Amino acid sequence: MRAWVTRDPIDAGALLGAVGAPADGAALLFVGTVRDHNDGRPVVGVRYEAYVEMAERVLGQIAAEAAARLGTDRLVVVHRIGELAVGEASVAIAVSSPHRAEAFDACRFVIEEIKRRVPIWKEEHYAGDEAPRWLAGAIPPIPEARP
Amino acid sequence: MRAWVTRDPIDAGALLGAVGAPADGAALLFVGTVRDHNDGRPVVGVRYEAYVEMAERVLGQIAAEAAARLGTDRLVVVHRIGELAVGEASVAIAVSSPHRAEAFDACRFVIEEIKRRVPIWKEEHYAGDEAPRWLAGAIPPIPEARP
Amino acid sequence: MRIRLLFFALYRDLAGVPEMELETRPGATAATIVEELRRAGGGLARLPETPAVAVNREYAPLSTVLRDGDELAFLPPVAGG
Amino acid sequence: MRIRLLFFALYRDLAGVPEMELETRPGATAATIVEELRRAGGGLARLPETPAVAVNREYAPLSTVLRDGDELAFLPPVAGG
Repeated sequence: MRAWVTRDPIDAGALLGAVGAPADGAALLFVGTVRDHNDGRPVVGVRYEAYVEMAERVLGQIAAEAAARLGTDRLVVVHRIGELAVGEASVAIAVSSPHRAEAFDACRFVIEEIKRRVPIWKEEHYAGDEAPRWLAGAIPPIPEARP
Repeated sequence: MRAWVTRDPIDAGALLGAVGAPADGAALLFVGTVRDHNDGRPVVGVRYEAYVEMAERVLGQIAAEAAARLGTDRLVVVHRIGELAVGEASVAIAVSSPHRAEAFDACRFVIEEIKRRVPIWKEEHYAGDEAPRWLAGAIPPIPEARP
Repeated sequence: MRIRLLFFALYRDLAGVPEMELETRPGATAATIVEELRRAGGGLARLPETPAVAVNREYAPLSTVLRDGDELAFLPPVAGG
Repeated sequence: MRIRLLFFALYRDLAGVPEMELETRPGATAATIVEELRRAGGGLARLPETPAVAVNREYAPLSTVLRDGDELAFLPPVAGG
């Protein structure tokens, strides 16, 4: 199990090599990429910013929760930050497990939880003079006050 | 979109390169591999047999149905037949689409339908003198008689 | 008329051969052929009464009327993936 | 006591700086700091009344009582993935 943030391009194929075992019958690799449009508006690139130390901590928590659902610790997740061009991978998740249902469930869980609670922000860049814009995000779940 | 049966090892990473587009935000690669056990019994290898001409036809039908769910034609699926060792890939599915929900749905649909209706059979091989055994499979859906 | 029969996996083991040609009467259905094979004895006596079949590479009901030159395949429960 | 403040993304744009040190009274909560920043004017007057915050790299309620040396981060709605 490994969860990290990087400024370097993601080698998604290599991630698949980091999971898998003789006991496993299913491996799944999810890759999130930068789209050339959003909300009907053309996008020329994006910039991701992170609270890196906390983002890696939360990614690690998500990975541990996902591993419990997966039934194995064969799960790696990486999120890229910095300037990304259209088509580049911003996030990749690889998992493997004896059965496919758990692999699909755990992989989907990781990407949904990343969007819900990892302290990473995305600024979209547009063609021409239009100013970059921070994307409207999700309000992360905040724990209750301890009594 | 492409769907085929092969006797050669599957290069799963290369499949991911066959999908993806600037409009896409999500790519998903599923790899089914030979497990070292089944039903609590150690497995040393398997042999897949297919009614090849029909299997490719049914795989193509499944791919077309999945593409409709996916909203793109960026979907490839390959099933290997012949003798496979533990850990080798028997099936790989790559899809990409603007949004992740459709990618997960279409990828899952393809593997479930393969198991339900592609004319392929699996013989498990065991250690020692134990005879190989055809796996109990799924009864494919048969169309109603035309009146 | 002549029908080409194909047997796969477990059904091939029962038949002892992967394929055979069969001369049958016009109007015969897939069900007719299943009955003939089961009655002929040998391994195929253990063919189920209602196996899945494909006619010309497409799943078909056993009531399908066959034509000269058709390819009739006997398909055990499938186990790909 | 001294608190280290971190601002990210939109909130960094409001603050004009990614971080600052703040001297505050013992017993202050995260909510106290939010109030002080909003009252001080400038871009941070537009900080929401109840922003998400993390204390020492963990999400925390605004009622969290701060200690000397704590790292208090202001986190706009997140948009990773």
